Amino acid sequence: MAETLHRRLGMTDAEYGAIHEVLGRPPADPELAMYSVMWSEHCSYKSSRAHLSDLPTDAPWVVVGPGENAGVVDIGDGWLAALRIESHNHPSFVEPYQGAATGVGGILRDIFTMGARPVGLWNQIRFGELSDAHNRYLFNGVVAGIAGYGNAVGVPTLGGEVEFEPVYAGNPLVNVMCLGLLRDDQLVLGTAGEPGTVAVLLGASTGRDGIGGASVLASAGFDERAESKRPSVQVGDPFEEKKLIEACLELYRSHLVVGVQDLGAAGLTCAASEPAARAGVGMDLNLDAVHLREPGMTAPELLMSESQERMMAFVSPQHVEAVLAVAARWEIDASVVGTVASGDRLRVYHDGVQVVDVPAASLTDEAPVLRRPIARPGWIDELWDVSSRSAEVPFDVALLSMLADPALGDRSWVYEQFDHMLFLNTVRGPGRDGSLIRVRGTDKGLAVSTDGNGRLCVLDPRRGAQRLVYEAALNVAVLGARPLAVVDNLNLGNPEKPEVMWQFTETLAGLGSACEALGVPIVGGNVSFYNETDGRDIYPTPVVGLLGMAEPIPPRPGPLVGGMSVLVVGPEPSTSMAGSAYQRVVHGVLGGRPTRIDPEEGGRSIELAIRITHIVPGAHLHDISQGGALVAVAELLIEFGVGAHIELGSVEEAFGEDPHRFVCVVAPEGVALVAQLAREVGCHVEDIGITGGSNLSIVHRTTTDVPIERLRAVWEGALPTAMHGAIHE
Amino acid sequence: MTVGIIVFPGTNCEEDVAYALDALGAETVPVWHRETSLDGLTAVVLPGGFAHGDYLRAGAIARFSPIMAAVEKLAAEGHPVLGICNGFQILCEAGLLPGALIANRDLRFICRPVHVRVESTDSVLTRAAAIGQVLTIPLNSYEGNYLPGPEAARPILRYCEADGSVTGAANPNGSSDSVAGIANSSGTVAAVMPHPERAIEPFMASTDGRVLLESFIAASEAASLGAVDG
Amino acid sequence: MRAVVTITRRSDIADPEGATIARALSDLGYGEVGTVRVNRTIEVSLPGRDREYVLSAVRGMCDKMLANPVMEDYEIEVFD
Amino acid sequence: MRAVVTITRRSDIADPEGATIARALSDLGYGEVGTVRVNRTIEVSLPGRDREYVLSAVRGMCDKMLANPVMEDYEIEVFD
Ligand SMILES: Nc1ncnc2c1ncn2[C@@H]1O[C@H](COP(=O)(O)OP(=O)(O)O)[C@@H](O)[C@H]1O
Ligand SMILES: [Mg+2]
Repeated sequence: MAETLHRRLGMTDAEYGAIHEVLGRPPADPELAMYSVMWSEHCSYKSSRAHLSDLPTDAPWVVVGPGENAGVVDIGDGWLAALRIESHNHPSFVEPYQGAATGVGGILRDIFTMGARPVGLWNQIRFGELSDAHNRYLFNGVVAGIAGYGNAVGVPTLGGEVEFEPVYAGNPLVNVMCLGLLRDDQLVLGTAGEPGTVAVLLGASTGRDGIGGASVLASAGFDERAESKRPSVQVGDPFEEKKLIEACLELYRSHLVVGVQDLGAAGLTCAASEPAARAGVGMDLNLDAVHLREPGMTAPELLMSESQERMMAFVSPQHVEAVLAVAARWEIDASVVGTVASGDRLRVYHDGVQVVDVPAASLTDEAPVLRRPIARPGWIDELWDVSSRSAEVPFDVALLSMLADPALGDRSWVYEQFDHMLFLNTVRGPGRDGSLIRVRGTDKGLAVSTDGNGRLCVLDPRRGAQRLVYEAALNVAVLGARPLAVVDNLNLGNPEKPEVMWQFTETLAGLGSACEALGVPIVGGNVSFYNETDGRDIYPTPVVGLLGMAEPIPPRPGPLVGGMSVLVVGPEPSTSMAGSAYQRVVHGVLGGRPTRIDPEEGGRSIELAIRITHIVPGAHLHDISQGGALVAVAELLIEFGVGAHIELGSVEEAFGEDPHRFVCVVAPEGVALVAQLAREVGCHVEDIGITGGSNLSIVHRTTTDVPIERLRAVWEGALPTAMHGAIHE
Repeated sequence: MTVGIIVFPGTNCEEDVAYALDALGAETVPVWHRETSLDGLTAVVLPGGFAHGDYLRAGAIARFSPIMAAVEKLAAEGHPVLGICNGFQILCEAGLLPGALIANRDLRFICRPVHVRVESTDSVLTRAAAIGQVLTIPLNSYEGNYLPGPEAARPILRYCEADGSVTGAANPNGSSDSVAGIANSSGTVAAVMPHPERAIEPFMASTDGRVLLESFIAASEAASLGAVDG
Repeated sequence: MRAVVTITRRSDIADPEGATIARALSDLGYGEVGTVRVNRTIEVSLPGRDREYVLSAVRGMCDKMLANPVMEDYEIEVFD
Repeated sequence: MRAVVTITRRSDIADPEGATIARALSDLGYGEVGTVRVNRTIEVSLPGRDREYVLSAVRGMCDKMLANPVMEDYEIEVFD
């Protein structure tokens, strides 16, 4: 029966053979269940692992790189920062509210597993177009789920991204990133420690959540359950997670744990085998001690359950009582479920009998490494042949239609549903560019920007990924912060297609080379494959999360008023509009080859932006990305309700999205200083106009006037109009 | 003079409130919901958050926590009691203030600064403010939509436009009569839906929260000298 | 035994959830929908107790905690 | 006519709210409480339509929006 069972668990015959070889005998059902989840793409990275090793992951300030639950960097003054990004794409498609909510819960656990207090959340979400009711339902549900969980768990959501593209209609993307802070003596790793160490399961009780393939096993005994093959939806409980966070942080403060591992994908199986493998030990796991939500669970179900809000703490015997007391004080359940054993065997007991006996490390280290075929898709050349120069439309008309686009308009409909002020550290919350939080007791600020752009990356995954890294860096630079570390989340299609593997390797090459050039390490990330519906893959959609540090936090610019100069800083734009919002909104096309980054120019723009924020009083900076310079300027003017007189030579100057460019609005007395700094750094500065009045007058061939209030109305109305009537139920 | 800050499982604004009161010169101490005594404390704050996950109804479970008997006693003695956001909901559920709070009109969580107008200075939260004064304070709630009970509430703050006019458009959550804050008849028990502790430093939305928290601190000091209001 | 408590918001009291659903339904093409009310049911199991006990115990739970007298009424049904 | 839709979360799906209420009830002195599950009923009025129509319309509403088939089952009752 097992022969066919492994196929039903999604394993190949070769993989089954490998298990047979590891064990020297056919695996028992519970063992097969464990290998099937641990060797799955999600947990084992079998398609990607071989390629991830080429990424730059080192820097003097890196304390923990890829391989643990989160990356950790030293930010000085005795503080460490932990960061991590994950995807919850498929669960969010099945059930948007719970899918997004449990995604938030999972990324939080990755962070406080390291000993850090989560201080900020970011999300990057992508859907089909809002003209379709189902896409509105998904978008609304995902936003409500992030709000429902993040707000209640008590961690501010400080930013993110939203995009709408037909290609995501059958496969929305929901990525979440979390940043945590910890004292440098409080770092905790996912290690099981020495033999004799006790495994304590903390938090929610275990039910059949997320068991899909496993229900096949279950149904061997329970036929009535055979009908439901799909994983049962996981429900998030932010209240339980909040108590779990406080309990774990108290355990760390009192140095009561040797190691901690969160229970996410692969549940108990992963939480037992990964820490044991890392510590090079074995473990005896007693499933009868696990606190349960529902009776009658089989061993495979217990081993694979993905019930949320659970953590595994590894504790020296003499501290077990104290750990249970802390759990009781925070009103969470705790059970002693295992003991670390010498040797390398992971043994699992259920109903008093041993049901599993495997080398712990074989579940993690001996997972297959696939070298999938790679082929450059022919259609790339056809896409590049599409002329990226497009017929001109009056600039005011183009600007209005872009500001009215849900993906370019005001985002407050989204971020005002998220608590972004908790902890009283939010110096710059969601709105534009990155976000900036102060680090109490220091003069430092931490800035984060997350950036993705599927249209750019489908045209050229390598250049696209490079652009994202430099865009994220400039987004924190305009807040006065220097890039420190990157996490990335690679959302891709089906890796069994050589074209998708090509997109993957190109994306990695782009990420690696850009981070190398920028001198910023990649400290963690996530790969999400199989983002396809009916054989149609999504655009390759890498998301870059970049952490920067401002030291000190630059002074706040005063209000933006009339009589200020509007400058565009950075290289002259090329003639390429490839992948731009202008192409999409104004002409409904996608094509051409995106402009490549120029690391030298990029570095100089970043340097200049940082200097201006610290040196030039009252300068307002805004990175030029989607929508180009004119949209960037319009956003600043709308925010302050001030008009301007702007001269623009070409479509590219107005709407081009070439990298390394930002807008700087500065008082007359500041202009000379900016010019001098630009000379020192070696940046090109273009004076395109002056603020004043209540209209935006655009001079290009003729002059056109648009009242700022009209721009505001269109920009503010974009999302609410598109979302009218949407609810989540 | 020490102010107790009640912490329920799921509360998340306790440290923000402590930070703000401390910045304004008050001593505070956290009090876990399982405790039964507030001896030595002259005033308490029930801070924002999601006590017990806001399950069942916001505040419905928290109001049965052991500490609440002591809070009721303190209130009965005329000591200052302040509820912020979730604390407002708990005080209503506990019957220390009239009415109830239900889901926002648009069924969406709202986190943004709003304008509120001071309607009465006869409360521990508003005594240092001026009638008609317009304050900008961040709102942060899903169930902020106030519903009066049989006994009339005494509004101390109402949602308004920047110029102080109370309009339907300025009412962010459908709160009846645009109520943003209320007090009991003696003004010693007060509650507010927006978060004054989120408006105390220049980098925040505003510094208008200070006058409210300074009122509360002054009232608490008065109480500690035995000169209890009401 | 188990008791099912149906908690209804009094009709004179606003029901934002019901109102929003009504709006969404008519957007969805159900223009003929009149009013919509959303109520909650809470199912409480009390193993090994008799009907009388369950009824009075659950009534007590409702008066104390499950329902808010300011805005809600409740009904209790008991099943084996 | 009006239809009452009873929406129940499938029993294998976690109900953190129910679990929290159960704990609160036992803290309140009802130690005998077993499990608690929280569900919703949605009452939709469709003035001047006949039973057949209401039944099929409301079934449509449930499938499209009111219930989530991956985690909830629903039952419809129609009243005059
Ligand atoms: N695209 C990537 N770039 C860098 N590191 C990656 C990438 N994808 C995965 N990793 C690293 O591989 C490890 C395993 O990833 P994952 O399985 O998501 O972690 P977990 O076991 O906590 O779920 C993590 O430490 C992660 O940082
Ligand atoms: Mg993890």
